[in-house]
Amino acid sequence: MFPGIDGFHWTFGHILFLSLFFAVALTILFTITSAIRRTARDFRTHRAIDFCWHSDFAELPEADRRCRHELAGRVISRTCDNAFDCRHCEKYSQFAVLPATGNVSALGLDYSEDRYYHRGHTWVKPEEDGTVTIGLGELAKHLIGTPDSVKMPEIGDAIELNQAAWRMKKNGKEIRVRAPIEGTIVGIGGPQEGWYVKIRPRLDLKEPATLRHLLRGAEVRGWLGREMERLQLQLRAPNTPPTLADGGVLLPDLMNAVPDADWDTVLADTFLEP
Amino acid sequence: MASAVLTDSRWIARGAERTSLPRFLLWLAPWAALLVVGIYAAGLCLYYGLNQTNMDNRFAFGLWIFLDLGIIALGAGAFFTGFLVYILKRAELKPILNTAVVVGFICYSGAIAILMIDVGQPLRAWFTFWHPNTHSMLTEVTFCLSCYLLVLCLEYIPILLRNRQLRRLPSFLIFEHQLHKLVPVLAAVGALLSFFHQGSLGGLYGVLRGRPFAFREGFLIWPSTFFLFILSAIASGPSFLMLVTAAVEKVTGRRLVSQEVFRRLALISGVLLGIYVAAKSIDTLIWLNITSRSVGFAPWQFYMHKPFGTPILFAEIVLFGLLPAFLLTFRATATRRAWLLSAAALACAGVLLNRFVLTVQTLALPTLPFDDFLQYTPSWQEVASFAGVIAYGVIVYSLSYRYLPMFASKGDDTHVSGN
Amino acid sequence: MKVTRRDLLVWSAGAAAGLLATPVPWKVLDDVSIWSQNWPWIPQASRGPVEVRQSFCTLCPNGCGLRVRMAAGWPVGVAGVNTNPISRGALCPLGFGAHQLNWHPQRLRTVRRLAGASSWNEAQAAFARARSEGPIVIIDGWPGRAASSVLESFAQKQGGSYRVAVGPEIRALSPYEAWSGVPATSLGYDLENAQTIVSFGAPLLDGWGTPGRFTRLWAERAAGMENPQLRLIHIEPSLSRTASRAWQWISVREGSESALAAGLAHVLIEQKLVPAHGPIPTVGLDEVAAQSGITADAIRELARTIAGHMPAVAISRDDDPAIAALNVVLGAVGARGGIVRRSKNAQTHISAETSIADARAVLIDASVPWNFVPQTGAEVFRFAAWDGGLNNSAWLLPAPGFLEDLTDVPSAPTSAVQTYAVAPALVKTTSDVRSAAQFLSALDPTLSSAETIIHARCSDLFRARAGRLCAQETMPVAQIASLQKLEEEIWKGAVWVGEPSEPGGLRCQLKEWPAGASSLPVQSWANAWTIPVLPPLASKVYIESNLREAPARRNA
Amino acid sequence: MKLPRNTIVFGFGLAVALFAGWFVFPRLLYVQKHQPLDFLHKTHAEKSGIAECNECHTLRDDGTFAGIPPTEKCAGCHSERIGETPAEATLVNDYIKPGHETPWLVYSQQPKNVWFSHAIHVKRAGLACTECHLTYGESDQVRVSEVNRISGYSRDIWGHSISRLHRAPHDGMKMSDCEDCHQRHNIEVGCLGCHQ
Amino acid sequence: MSARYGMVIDLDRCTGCGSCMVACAAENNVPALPQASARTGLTPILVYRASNGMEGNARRETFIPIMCMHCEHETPCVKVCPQQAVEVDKATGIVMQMPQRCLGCRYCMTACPYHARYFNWWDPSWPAGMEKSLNPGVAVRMRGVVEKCNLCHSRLHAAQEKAAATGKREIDPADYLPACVEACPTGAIRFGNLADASDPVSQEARSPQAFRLLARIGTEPKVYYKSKEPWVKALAESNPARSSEVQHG
Repeated sequence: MFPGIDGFHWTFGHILFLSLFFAVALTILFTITSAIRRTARDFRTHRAIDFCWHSDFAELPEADRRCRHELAGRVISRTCDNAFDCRHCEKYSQFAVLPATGNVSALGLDYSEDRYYHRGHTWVKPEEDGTVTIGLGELAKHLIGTPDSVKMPEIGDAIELNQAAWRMKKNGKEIRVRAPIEGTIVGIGGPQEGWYVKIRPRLDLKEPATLRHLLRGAEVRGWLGREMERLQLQLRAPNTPPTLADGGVLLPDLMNAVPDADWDTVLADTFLEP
Repeated sequence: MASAVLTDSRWIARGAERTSLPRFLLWLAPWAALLVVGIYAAGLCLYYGLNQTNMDNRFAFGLWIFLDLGIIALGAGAFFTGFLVYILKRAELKPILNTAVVVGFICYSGAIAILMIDVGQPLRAWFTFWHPNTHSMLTEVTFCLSCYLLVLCLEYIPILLRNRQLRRLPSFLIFEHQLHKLVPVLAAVGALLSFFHQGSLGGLYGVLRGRPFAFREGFLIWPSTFFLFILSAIASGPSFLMLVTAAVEKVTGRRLVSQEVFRRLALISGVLLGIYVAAKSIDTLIWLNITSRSVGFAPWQFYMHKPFGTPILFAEIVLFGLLPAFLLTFRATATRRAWLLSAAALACAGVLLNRFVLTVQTLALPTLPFDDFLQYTPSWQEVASFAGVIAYGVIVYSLSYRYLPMFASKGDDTHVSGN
Repeated sequence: MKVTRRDLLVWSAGAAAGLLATPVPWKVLDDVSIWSQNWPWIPQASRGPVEVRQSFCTLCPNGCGLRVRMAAGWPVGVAGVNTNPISRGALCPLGFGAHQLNWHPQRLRTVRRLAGASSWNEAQAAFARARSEGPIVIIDGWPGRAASSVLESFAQKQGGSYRVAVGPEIRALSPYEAWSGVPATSLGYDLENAQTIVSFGAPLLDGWGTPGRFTRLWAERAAGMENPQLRLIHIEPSLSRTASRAWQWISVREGSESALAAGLAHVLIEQKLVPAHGPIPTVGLDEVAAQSGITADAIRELARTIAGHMPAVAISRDDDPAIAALNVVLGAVGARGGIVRRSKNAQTHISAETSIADARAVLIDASVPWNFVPQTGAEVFRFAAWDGGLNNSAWLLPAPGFLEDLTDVPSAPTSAVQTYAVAPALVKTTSDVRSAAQFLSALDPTLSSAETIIHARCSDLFRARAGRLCAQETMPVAQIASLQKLEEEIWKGAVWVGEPSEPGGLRCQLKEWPAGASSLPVQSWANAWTIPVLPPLASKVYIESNLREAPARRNA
Repeated sequence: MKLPRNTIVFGFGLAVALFAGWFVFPRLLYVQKHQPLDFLHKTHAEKSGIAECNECHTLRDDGTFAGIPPTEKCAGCHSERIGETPAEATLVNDYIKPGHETPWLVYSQQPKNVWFSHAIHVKRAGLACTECHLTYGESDQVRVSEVNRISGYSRDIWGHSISRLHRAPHDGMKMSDCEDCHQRHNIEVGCLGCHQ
Repeated sequence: MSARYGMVIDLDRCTGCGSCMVACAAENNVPALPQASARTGLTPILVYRASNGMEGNARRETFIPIMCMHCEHETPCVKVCPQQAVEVDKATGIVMQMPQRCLGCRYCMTACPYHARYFNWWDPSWPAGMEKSLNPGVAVRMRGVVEKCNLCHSRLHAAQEKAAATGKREIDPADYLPACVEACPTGAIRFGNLADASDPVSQEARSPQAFRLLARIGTEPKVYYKSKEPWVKALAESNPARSSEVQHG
């Protein structure tokens, strides 16, 4: 096989054949190693996180990928092609942004004015001291109720936009709460405060673009409406007419209340899992 | 909560409707049983030696070699589709690329597994790499097959990593992404390797100077069978893909790929088959009238032993060659599913028949003047261990279909099926 | 810090990568393949010096010369001895595998009584009792050995009788014994001087007599020649090995050989093709033609062919007076190239076939062909080295196997000259086996041992000063200095060859043509073999190939 | 700088494997066997003035090599005890007196499928014994014979360096070693020139 | 010294006794296994029996010993072996099969036009004790490898060793005789150096009656046959006949 090994002859056949073989072997080897190398590089230059979100986003069903402008009724129909990253969306400015109007109180879920909402059912609340609080949306809270276990980050950890802010477990289902904004953890709220984290945002809040990708006002209503609709369809027992439509109040712990629903899909849709 | 226990929906791509886990397991059970039997038979052959088979000093090659050649030819769809998609940029074939890779992987890994049982001393098989005789077609085959199996594994990994749970691990997802970008390189290498070993599998017999029935003149170091095998393999590979896809559609009861893809495959298969038939006929004429005569063997004597009469030659060229070639090429028939599939079946049967004739008839025919025409029937161990390979194939394919994106570059196949 | 599953995975990845950079996988790969080249359960030959010894094949009375390769004290291969004047370096296919016979699965290692276990003491006691109660018969299959005379003298002392069970070659010579009084055991064929040999089904090229003798002769004088010096005319119904190689093959009907012999004699005398010295057969030519299925003309033609190429001799497969009578007509009896008397001093033996019903006990020597079954109700003590199955003996006594026993080798049954040789025991016995002679000597210590008899015979040879010793080089006995020298040579494997027999030593007065022609028994190549089993390697020629028909299974 | 946890764990696995492979494995692979008694070449060379190897390790007339001499050869001098070493006592009492062969362990034993002719290499090619057997003839202590657990070969066949990379000259008697020497003296033989 | 060992087999002398087969097996430690059949047995030399196809008085039979023909040119088995377990020895022209290198793919068996190669379908075994009768000059092959006639190579070894011991370079031809040649009671098989023009065997090989089986395939076999019988020569050079006409040995 190699010169010097018994059985190797310096003949044209040997040289041609073996060099061809080694060429192929090296190509294959090169392919593997370069794939590994690039993977490692992507991790070093945090492009991995970005990439993961994009690929997750690409895997989401159409219904989960609606543009905020459609939610707000500014356009009839538009699928987001920018992974909800309105900061760098050239289409964004084509539509006027309406001022926020009043509280959103739908179905007894209060969605207050001063919060910015992420499609993954988290909100961002700027504080005076320049930090922001990140919490779980009311709807999500009602779905999960009291989780079996929660894995919060530690103070000082950095969290990235659209990546896991913290993780919860309920009835054996893994729930990943996506972070609405990037920054460093400065405080953590426990169960009684209803699970939140305080972070110092990486970007300047004065900058208007910083929170641009989050939903506000009318957008929230539109989005929430659709979410409720989806829930109704997903949670109703087979061949029963849609309930809740009449403005009844959402049960506190839906996962235990309606155990037989396809929670896998529900949670995936709710928390933007592919 | 029983339903919650017996569910694997977390592993199935969202939106892809798959049958319930119990039903799936029910489907796997018989195949698993067959696989176990196969493994037991193979174990017998490895432990007690090849006396467990019905091969003998005259039939030194038997069922295994024949079927190895067969499935490797049918597995050619893998490299050829990759070749078309990545090298010749035929994007319309993308939807069946994954399934092609999996089919190829199954065929090749299965063939190599059988080969490892077929050799008398598997523990020394690596000598071929250490002391290669580069003049032997078998060396070429061994090197190419093992390299290409590696390539297939690498092409299989990205598909594997797109599983819904595995992709949650960022490192896997990225690796998949990066590897996927490099697949064209692999496709190119794979195509090179495959062209070579499909050929050298044909060369395997073409060089047998001592077997006038198989011996062929050739170009350079390669006898004509080298090129005929390549042609027949790439001609029948797409047909086999069609059959597999159609079978899966039947079992799962949903349309997986569009009619256009089928049409395209059929056209490729048909045209290549036509070329193959032409080449094969010319080769046969040259062989009968020049090659074998030159060493004093008359044509009649190759076909005087039943069941290997001239009808077999006719079947090989016309019934399983010309006919499917026409059916696959012409729109009238190629657009009718029934016709299309039966034509594809004919094409695959044709390549199997060709391998059968070359392996079995070659050995059955006497060469010594005072020698005898011999028969051989495989033992149950031979049949069972091969059935095991088929079971293995079905299981691997079923698992891949259930948990991996098989018929679309994007995970969800309901896009294609539309409903 | 706690170890997670992820850590284990990463660790083993590292370990795997590291292992590849160590000798472990590669050395193990190499060693495993080496192991597969030296699997411990596959037997290998022992290491050690290889020496070559001379001896003689004692598996049948022809005593072909053997060159035995010995390694670590065991024979690992046999070949013929070219200097042996009778076997001339050839062996039969069975002989070439004989060195493995001692480990044959059917080797007898213990005394058996009625298929049950027993002991030598019991056997000896039983035989002693039988001897005291009535007459005993001792049957020998290879007369003329030292052991034979031990058996014979024991029989005489005890008032029993000594019989011989001989092979077909000697049986075929018995008519001459009847007509001339010369014992068949001292007759032979002077093939070397014959011009025409008419074989009546005798497997001349398939193990007849001393295999090498005729095959070599045929190869030199006949094989592949249009007009050979030696014409082999073979008469047999089917195309046997000999027939397929004969100069002329005549296919006759089953059992019509004697008739054809008569027909030939008829023509020879009638047409005065030979000087008249024999009776005219009563049977007419047309009758012969009808019986044998050959036309009268063909018979006349054949007779002329034979007469045209004298001296001619007819050889019968077995005892057939008609064929013997044909030899008388041909003048082949006691003539050059015919049937000759090889030794003056030889006494006649009673054939074992003659009735032994009145015997109290029958002792059968290991040399008696296994397919010989004594027709008697007496208590049978049978010696054998191997159990061929299916025999009516009360006692089965383990005898020494191949080359395990010292024996001398008298003249081969068909030999034209007298020979004498000694086959020393080269192989040590692996179990308590005894020859019939040893068994009887234990009962009667006055019997002289084989060694002393051999010594006596050697000194006779030395005193007679006739003949020559054939070893690497031949030396006339007259030139041998001392008896010791002669004995030394003999024990080293030299063959003593007597003077060529002068014609006229044999006269047959035959008044009328012998009536009641017996049809010759058909015998297979392997059943002619005197010992009960075949060497395992013989299966190459009848199992692993279709070269020969498988031997008839004896134990069923 | 602080290495990421994975790198450390990976490196740890790597290190463990390397250590095990290079240092533990060779010890496990070979089983150690001791000669039945301590025979010292040196002593015999000096005391009994045996100068040449072939005085004991003889070639037979047919050219075959006798290898380690039989016990009777030892009995030539040691029929009774002439020294006072325990080894000699063992030799005389356990082997010579009862007439048993001494079960020597052969360091350079080749497998049965190898045919090595001392006659050809020594007489025709004129190789010195030391070229393959090194200076074992002058050794004053008894070597432990190491036998490969898998292949059953003596360690001398593979050679003492487990990597076979930088070995002492003539360390190792593998096929490739024979071939190297044959190549150096460009003597070409086919497979069955050295195999049987 | 570059010898070209070969044989001339006089078919008119072969009586089909089978001594060569037994002697060969004994010399080369070939086992005789009870499980073996005519198609799975090991017979490095195999005597075929062929007839002129007629019946009754007109029927003639001949015996044709077949062993490895040691093809000189384009040696089929050497060409196909993937790992150089077969080679044509430069010095002797012997086609050498190395069981310890063989992986048992049996490709060479399909390549050999003479079916002179045999596969060890079983582990070799002998009745208890019989292993003492094995020839120390030949290593017993293991299950799963191909073997064939190596022209009794251990006898060549012995001859070479003897020559070296007596200080000669060349072996004494009398010392090297394959077992089948030695065993043949009619001297039908003759062995010699075809490269040596003075060797009677090489002269015989060049005689007009000498022919080779399947010589037309062009592999230059070194085993020659001869027969005065016209039908034998005709048969040997004819095409494979219908199976009814031959009994396959």
